[in-house]
This record gives sequence, structure tokens and C-alpha cells, in this order.
Amino acid sequence: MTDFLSILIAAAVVNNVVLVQFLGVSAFYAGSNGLKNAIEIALLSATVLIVASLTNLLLTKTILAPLNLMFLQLICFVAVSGSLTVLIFQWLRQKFPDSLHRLHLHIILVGGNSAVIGISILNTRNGLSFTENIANSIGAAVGFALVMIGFAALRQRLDTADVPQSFRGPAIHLISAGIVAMCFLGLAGLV
Amino acid sequence: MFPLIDTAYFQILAFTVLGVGIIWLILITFRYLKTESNKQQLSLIDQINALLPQTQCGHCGHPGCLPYARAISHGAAINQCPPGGKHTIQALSILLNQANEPLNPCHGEHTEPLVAVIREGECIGCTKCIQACPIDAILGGTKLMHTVIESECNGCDLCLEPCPVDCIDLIPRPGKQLRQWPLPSHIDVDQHNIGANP
Amino acid sequence: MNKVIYCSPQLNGQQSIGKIMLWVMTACIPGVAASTWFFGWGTVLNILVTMIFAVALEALILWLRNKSLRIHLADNSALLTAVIIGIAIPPGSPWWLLFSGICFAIVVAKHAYGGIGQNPFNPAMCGYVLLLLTFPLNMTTWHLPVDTLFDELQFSTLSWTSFMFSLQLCFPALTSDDVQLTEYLDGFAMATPLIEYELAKSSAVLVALKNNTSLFASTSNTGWEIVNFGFLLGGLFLLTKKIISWQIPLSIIMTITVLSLLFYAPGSTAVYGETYLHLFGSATMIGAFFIATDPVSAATTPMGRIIYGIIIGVAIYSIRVWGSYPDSIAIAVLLGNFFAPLIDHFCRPRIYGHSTRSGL
Amino acid sequence: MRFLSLFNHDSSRIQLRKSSGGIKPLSNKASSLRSRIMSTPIPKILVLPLLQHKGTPAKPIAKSGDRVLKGQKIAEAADASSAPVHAPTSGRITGIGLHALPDEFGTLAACITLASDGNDQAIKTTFTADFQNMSESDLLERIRDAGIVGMGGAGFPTYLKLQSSNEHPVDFLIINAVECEPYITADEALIREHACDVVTGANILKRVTGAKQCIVAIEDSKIDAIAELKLAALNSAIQIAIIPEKYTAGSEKQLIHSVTGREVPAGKYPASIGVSLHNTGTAFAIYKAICEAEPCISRITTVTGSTLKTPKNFHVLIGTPIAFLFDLCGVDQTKLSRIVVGGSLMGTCLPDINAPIIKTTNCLIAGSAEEFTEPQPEQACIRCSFCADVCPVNLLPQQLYASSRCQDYQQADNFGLFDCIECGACAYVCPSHIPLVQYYRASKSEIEKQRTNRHNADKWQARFQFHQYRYKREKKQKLLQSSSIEHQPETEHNKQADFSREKARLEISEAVARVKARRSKLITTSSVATEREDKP
Repeated sequence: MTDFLSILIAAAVVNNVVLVQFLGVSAFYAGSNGLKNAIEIALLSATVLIVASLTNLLLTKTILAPLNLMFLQLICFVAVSGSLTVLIFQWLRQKFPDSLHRLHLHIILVGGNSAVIGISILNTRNGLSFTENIANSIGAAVGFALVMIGFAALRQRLDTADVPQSFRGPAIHLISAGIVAMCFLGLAGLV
Repeated sequence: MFPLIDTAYFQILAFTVLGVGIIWLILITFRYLKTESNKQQLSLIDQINALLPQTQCGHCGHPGCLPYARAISHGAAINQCPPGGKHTIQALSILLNQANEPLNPCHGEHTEPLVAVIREGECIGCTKCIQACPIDAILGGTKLMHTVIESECNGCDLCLEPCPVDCIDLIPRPGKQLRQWPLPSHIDVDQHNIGANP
Repeated sequence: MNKVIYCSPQLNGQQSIGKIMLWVMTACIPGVAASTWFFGWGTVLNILVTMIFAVALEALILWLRNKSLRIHLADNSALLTAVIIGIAIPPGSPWWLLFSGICFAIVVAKHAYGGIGQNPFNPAMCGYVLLLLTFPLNMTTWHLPVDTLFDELQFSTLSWTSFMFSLQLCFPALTSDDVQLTEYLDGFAMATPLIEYELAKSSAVLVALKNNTSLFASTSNTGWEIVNFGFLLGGLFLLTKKIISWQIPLSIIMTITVLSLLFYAPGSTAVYGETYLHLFGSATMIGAFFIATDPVSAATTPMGRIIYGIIIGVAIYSIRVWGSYPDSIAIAVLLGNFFAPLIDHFCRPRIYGHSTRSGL
Repeated sequence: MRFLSLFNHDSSRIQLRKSSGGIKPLSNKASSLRSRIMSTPIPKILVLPLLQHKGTPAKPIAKSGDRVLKGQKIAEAADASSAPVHAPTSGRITGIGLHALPDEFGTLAACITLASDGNDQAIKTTFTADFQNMSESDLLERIRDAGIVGMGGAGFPTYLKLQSSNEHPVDFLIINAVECEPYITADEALIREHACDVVTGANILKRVTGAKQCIVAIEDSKIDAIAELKLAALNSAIQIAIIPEKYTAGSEKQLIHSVTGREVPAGKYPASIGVSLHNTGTAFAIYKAICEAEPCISRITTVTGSTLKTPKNFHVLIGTPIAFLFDLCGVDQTKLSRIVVGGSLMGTCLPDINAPIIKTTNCLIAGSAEEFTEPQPEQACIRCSFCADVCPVNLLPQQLYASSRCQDYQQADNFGLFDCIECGACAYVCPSHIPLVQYYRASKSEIEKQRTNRHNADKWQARFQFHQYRYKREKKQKLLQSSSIEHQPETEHNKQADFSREKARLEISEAVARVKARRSKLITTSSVATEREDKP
């Protein structure tokens, strides 16, 4: 059990999807402009990330690997994660009909999140057992959501700062993300 | 002696705390989505319309505020509403995530709230302004003297043009404009004019 | 009658940022004195050099942003950043290391966000982490405490020659080429204020360390306890003067003690280290009282500060015990600063007359 | 304090709670307490503003030129939230005109100016003095008629407060003698010299509100006043709560929490939680109105400051110009740099020295340059949260400052901007010298303006929708009418309709011609007038 937890923490904090492996930075930046919708996008992309990487894992283990069609890997992953995103959105739209109408904007952010495909590919490459891969993807999802919500709150605070004109907007946000990435790099080797 | 972490008590305690924590997180997200969903969500057009000042004056080139809101939702420029002025444009730019440009002058200037006044002596009672007023703020019958209800009028100058005898003019809204404290004029610290010269 | 109308509080408590920063710097004196006593003039020299660089850079940027120098330099926040970086960087490190650290700290980590008060990250620690990642070797070369090293060189710690010795270390151009000073350094990479017993990870050294670290023994590398006591003294002084709030240092120290009690088994060869070693063997006291409580980058709500302290405490402990990087305070504080706005958003105190706290 | 422990029997039953925040500035109250309360000679001109409190201004009933006696009503209360104004001395009303009020903007408001004739002849009243057997409604009516308003600086009409406390049962009646703000000693001097009158006033209030418990709250640093109060309250059922000395211990919400443990819910009045809180000055005014049949025509005001030779408390007539009081105390004009109305932390600068004393002015400070130093330049906020520690209402002033600085008023409202009581404690302790209260006042007025705009917008939208509905309904009726007319033959009615339309058009053109003729005559006369103006 403890190695499941350690892999999860490693994926969430030590080699964090966004700040250390630099996957899904576009969804991370676009989604974090307000704390409220940052939380919404974080929840949605976390669920999509977990579900998509697990299905991709099943896909490779059962179909692609035995029939050594590994070269088809990328196309299948993109197809699977795209359709999954749409499926999850439809399901959510039925369950919470009027609250998520605004989220048709988010569908691109969550669907096109490169972390989804990145994690799926890493899962096949790093030779971990099936349960360890599950821990890895759950950890990556939790890490992505945590860092995104934290960064959204940080951005809210940066908007009230008297930043010099040339640094306003994305410049100062990416500098802060850089400093946080430097700090997450310091956590290397924790597990 | 072995480190506390290996003792059974600690591990049971740690896992219960972890389990409770995760369940609590899931409950919160569902409660959040539930409250979020039964909160009455206005359609995009209604949200834009709620931000407009509802003077129905037509300065923005559309016959009223709702048509202008519909046009904005289809991509019209958000800085065409003089009565709304800076605040409306800022609110719209936040809602629609667009740039916050200043009011474009060809639609008119943002002025202090105005109110229409009829010079009763010259009014001939032709009821043209009553039909033109979008919010029925003018009283009067045919061939009888008309007058504007000052509390209801929103100063939208639609009644000025149809009046054959031009006896309506727009004056700044009376009533005591209480002096208020302005924000300290210097946000940058270098000018030293502390406090506000009256 | 009155020329200018002033808004309502006509009186002012005559407190000012400059005074606060001066009090914090005076509180650093006991710690710095202890480290000069043990490690020679290195730290003091570091602080002086970084101060000069810091003030020069601050003046340059303020001039570039055409803000008045008289007001902003008077709040001597750049001096405080310089002091903290000077203490953190190993004594006897070359001047260009100091310059790049303070340059990143003042220019990017502070003024890119708009000057004092608006930087979400502690500038000193940003500079330190940058140096740690780019110059790992220089940041971990410390020379032995004074008596063992300087016995061979036959001069006492506080003498003028040891000052010249540190000066030459800092500015290599000054040394006459026949004396190679650096070889005195390489061989003695020992425990450092911010490197815990990282390099002495093997249990043998740990045991050796264990039996000769009597509380006030001044032999070998026990100097760090006295330095830490110095900073603890300074920190308590700041608490009594109400310049820093009690929540952050208390929660950091409590988390570290709880974690170290949890994991440490006396006598076993696991490398967790006992609470005393964690609290006084490394730079926890500087971190808890001087670095984490920097008001600008820390959380501001009282409840938020406790959670901020817990996050930093957990990060310090986990980097020390399992992490590969020797340093822990700088990275932990930056992690805490990253989550500070999020904590502040959710830990608002209950306002008088309101039933619940306003959340999202 | 040992001397007090002897009498400490009855305050033990009140269990004081610790109140959060608050600062301990230098009180410098000693200078104005050296001498007793002095009643001022009658000034030549008295200026009585019609609006001296929160609410609507009064309607004048006396015309300029009338002779009025002392205590005669010269302005009637316009509605429930207004208070009548009485003539403080006998004399002749010289006019009703615009005059500067004692606030920071010197706003001009309608005031009655009274030239006193010096013989101070009082009006005869047929009013009996003992309040024991008077019914509550008579007492209430008498208080309303005397025009009594809250004397603590807030200036809320007392009649309105007492009326709203009739709907809810009142458990605690608190008389606020805490007076925690530096420089102000009006209430302390009042209790020192008129303790029994204040106690009888409190008893009257107790009868009017029907409160179960009546508590007089006073600061522990006012030792003589406490001793005096204990002697006066020995035989009556009034308890004395001794509050530890701290600024904002005397603010309404803070005092209610520390004495009764209840919190006034945000946006509501204390009456809703069964507490009625009144200032000692109000209790004294109620005593005078009921027992001495003298309406609210004078009050106790502290006149202090380092530039005055003899600072003291005055029993001053309402409407006395401030310059008159300063001359009484011997002001040294050269050193005078700032005049402050109200205490030094919540008080406001005064632009115009001959503004009058009104019912809510409790203190005047003639400050020198050393006393009120020039504020240092404002620096950036370093989020040190000294201000959050001292905020009595437990707000986060640094977050309020950040959101009101970048004019994000929605966020400021979220952080509870409208719970701020503008006590100035945060601006006092701020190491960056940020004028925080000015930021909050500016944001509050801005939010207020946006709220009225929103209210108007909703109102106009509703009217517009009804206009469209009415327009459709009329068109439908016309259709019904015209369809019912179709199957009738061409009746007289239709011809009649065409003829009347013709007649209407004719009349319109005549009227237009008539108006143009008059307009052209008007223009010629006005152009003559404008020429005359251009010449000089």
C-alpha cells in the first residue's frame, strides 16, 4: 500500500505534470484566470485525465501491445481522450443541466489538455505495473488540479499589484510560474 | 524501540484521517456543483442586459437595451453605451473577457444623470412625446398640458425630437449631490498631495 | 482656515516600515555574531558586500521607474533582503555569487512585481534557490569551524588576518598567486547552516556527530547550535516587540518537532535524526523567525498563517530527510509562498455580526 | 483602584467579555478636565441648521423678523426621522439662509440665524415636572417634541430609536459613558458634575423602553467619574460596568458585545437583538426635557488643543459659532494649524471657523503643527496585518485596501467593506501611512452610487416592459374595435373621425404659429438683454 501512496505523491508533487514535466501548460494558464472557473476546470480536467489515462492504459495493454500496433499509439490516445471529454461533458450536462452551460468554452481547454495524452504515453513507457500506473495518473491529476487552483489565487493577487507596464499580464504570470517551477525542481528526489 | 510511524495505531489513525479527508473533498465538490446548478443561471443575453443601464435611449444605435444586449452577445462592440459609461464597459469586459476600451465618442458622451423638463407654458398637448417616451414618464391628455414625472424620467432625450414646439429640455438631475471623499489621487507614492483639497 | 483637508484619523502611530526593517536587522545580530565567532568574518563580509550591491540595484531600478529615492530607500527593505541572503550564502564565497543572487532577488523577485509589498515570493529565498540550482558546488563549500582550520594557519578568529583571509576568499583577484587558499576549502565540506547533515548522511558520521555534540561544546561543527540559539534569541526579541506574529514560527517549529518525534527511533540506524538535531542542527531558527515571517510573501490571516507554517514545516522535514537537495528552508518557504494566496482566500476570519465566513 | 474595591459590589453581576482589536493611543484628556463645566455667555448671532443629525431636515415654522422666546419651537419635524429645532435664547430671527455646517466639506445647508437680545426670556410651559406618573407615550411624545438626538456623534434621532425598540422587547438599556476617543472629555465632565441627573435620565429611559436591566458603562481610567456615579446610582436599580480602557471600547457594536455578549447582526440595529444604547449626553438631555421642561437647546462640548491657553468643557448653546468658543479659551492664532471637530481619530478637519455648534458636536480641537503632524507620504502596503490585529470588527483591512485601490468594488463588498465602522484604528497603526479610511469612504460612496444606478435600471426596465405590454394591448384593442366596426355600414362616426382628424391638424398648425410668434418676440427681448450684459 505504501508504494501506491509514494508513487501518487511522487506524481503529484515531485514530478508535477505542469511545473516539472511542463505538460498541459496551455490549459493550466488559460484555465486559471479566475478562482471560481479555475476550480471548475481543475475538477473537470482531473476527472478527464484519470479516466482517459486509465482507458488508454487498458487499450495498450489489451489491444496495441499484443498485436504490436504500438505505432498507432498516439492516434488512438488522441481519439480516446477527445471522445471521452465529450462523453463526460454530455453526462455532466444532463446531471447539472443549467449550471454548466457556460462550460462549452471549457470543453476546448479540457479536451485539448496535452497532459492527458502525455500521461497516457508516459504510463506505457515507464514499465510500471497496472496499479502503479493508476497511482501515477491519479497523482498527476491531483497535482495538476492543486497547482492550477493555487496559481489562480496567485494570479488574482498579481492583478492588484502595481506591476511595471512592460511586465503586466502574461509576462508576470509566467515569471511567477517559473519561480514556482524552480521551487518544485528543488523537491526532486523526494521519493 | 521502533519509530512511531510503524506502530499499528499511527497507521490506522493516518489512513482513517486520509479516508475522511478524501470523502469530505468529494462531498464538497458535489455540494458545490449542486449549489452551482440550482443557482438560477441567466442566459448570456440576460446577463449582458442586467449590466446595461436600461435607459432604452438608443444612443448605441439599437432600439433599446435588450436589442443592444442581443447584438453584444453576437459580437457587437461593448463601448457604445454613453449613459452606462466607464462602469458598464468595465463590467461587460469582465463578463465577456474582452478588452476594456474607453467609450467611443461617436455615440455621445457620458454625462451626469439628466432629467427632461417641459416648459408647460408652450406645451400644446399633442401627446407626441407621451407616445415617444419608452417608460411612460410623461403625464397629460390630448390638448391638455403635459408634464414629466421627475422621479421616473431617465433622461434619454427620446421625447425632445418629436415635440413640434420644442418645449422640452434636458437639465442635470437636481437633488443634493453629497460631496464624497475621492480615492487618494496619487496611487503612485511620489506626488505628496495627501488628503483632498476641498 | 485649513489649507488641506485630511481624512479622519488625524493622529498617526509614528510606526514606519524603515523602523520595522531596522528592528529585524538588529534582531539578526546575535546569530551573525555567533557565526562570526565560529566561522570567521565570512558572514559579515557577505552581508556587507550584498548590502552594497542591493542598495545600488534598488536605487537603479527606482530611478528607472522614476520613483523618488528618498522615500523608497528609507524603507531599507533591500538591506534586509541583503542581510538574509548574506547569512544564507556560505562564508567565503566569491563576490560574483553574491551579486547574481542579490541581482535576481532585487530585480526580478521584487521589482518585477512592482516594488515592496507586491512580491508574492520571498526575494531572498528566490535568489538563494536560483544560486543553489545554478552553482551547486559553490553553495556547498563551507570551511571547518574556526579552531580546527585556523590552528593550522595560526591566527585567531577575530584577528585582522582572518578578516583579510575572508576578504581574499571573496575577491580572488586580491590574493597573491603563490598562496592557493581554495585548497583549504575543498577538503572540508562540512555541515552548513542550510545543508543539514545531508553530506554526513552515512550513519557513522551521524553517530560521531551525536556523541560529541554536547550542548555548548565549541569543538568541531557544533557551532551551528550556538548560531541557531543566537537566531532564536533574535526571533523571541521580535515576538516581544510584536513585529512578527507568533503563528508562523510556532506552527513551523511544532510541525518539525511532531514529525521528527514521529519518525525518529533512538539507536536505530535510520537516518531520520532526533528533534534536537532538526531544530538546532540546521537553519530552522533562521527560517522560522526571519525568513518565513516576511510579511509581504506570507499569509496574512491568523488562521491562514498556521496552515502556511504547517506546509513549510512539512516541506522542511521531508526535503531534509528524503530530498536530494541539501537545502530545505528556501524551497519550503517558496512552496509556502505559492500557496499563501490560496490559503488567505479560504481562511478569512469571521466578521463581527456575520454568522459564517464568506468563502469563495 | 483599591479605593473602588469597596463599592465593587453591583458590577460583579455583569460578566464582561474581552473585545477583539483596539489600540491604546495617548488619551491627553487631562488638560480639559482641570476646570469645571463653564456655561458660555450668550453670543450675538446664533446659527441653527435645520439638519443637525442623520435624517431629514426640519421645516421652519417661524418667519424671519419674528421675535422668539427661549425654548420656543422654530422648526417643526418634517417626518419621523426628523427632529424639531428650538430657539436657544430669546431674540429676533434675522433670516433663513445657506450657512456652512461643521463638517469636512463645509457643506452649505439651510440654517435659521437668530440675533439674541440678551434678556434670555424663557417661554412659559404648562408642563408638570415629575415623570413618575406620566405614561410612557407621554414621555415618548415629550422626548420627540424636545428634538433630542444621539449626542455621541452618530446623531440618530432618539425618538426613532426608542420607537423601534418598542416593537422588540428590550433586555438591556446601556448608557454609554465609555468615551474612549482621545481628547474628548464631555461625558466624563458631565458625569462628574451631574451624575444624579444622568441617573434620573437613565431611569426615565428605562421606563420608556421597559428594559429589564439598565447598565451604565464607563472606562476604568475615569476614577472620579466612577466614584460620583456609584454615589448617584446607590439606591436605583442601575448597574455600572467598568470597561478596560482601550480605543473603540466605546463604539456601539463593541460595547454591546463586551457588556451583553450579543453581537449586532450586520446591517441591523441593536434594537433587533433587544439592546438599546444611548449616550450620557442624550440621557442628560432627556432629564432636562422631562424634569426641567427645557428642550434640547444646549449641550456639553469639550474645547481643547495645545494652542488654547485654558482648554475646558463648555455648557454651550446650540448654534454658537466655533470662533466664539475659541476666543473664550484664548486661542493662539499663530500656532493654530488644524481645527478638528470630534475626537482626534474619528473627527474631521474643519475648513470654516465660524461654522456653528450643532447637537452632535461633542469636541473641538485647536491643534498645533506638532500635535497633528503632517502625514508622511503613503508607501506600498507590506501586508504586515498590524491593521487586521487592531480592527475591532475583525475585518482584513489590507485586503479591503488592495481591492479598493484597484477599484474592484465587488471584491471589497465580499470582504465586508460595509461592516467597517471607520474608527481609524487601522490607519493609526499602519507603518506605510496609508490613509485607509479615505480609501474605504471613497469605495463605499462608489458602491452606493452603483447600487442606486442598479436600482434605477431595474425600475426603468420594469416600466419599459409595461410600456411595451400596454402598447401591444392597445393595438389588440384597436384591431378588435376596427374589426367590430367593419361589418357596420359607413356610419356617421367614421366621417366624424375624419373630420376631427382634419380639425386636429388645423389646430396644431395654428398653435405652432402662435408659439413661433411669441418665441420670436421672446428672442428679440432676450437679445436686447444679452447686449446689455456684454457691455459692462
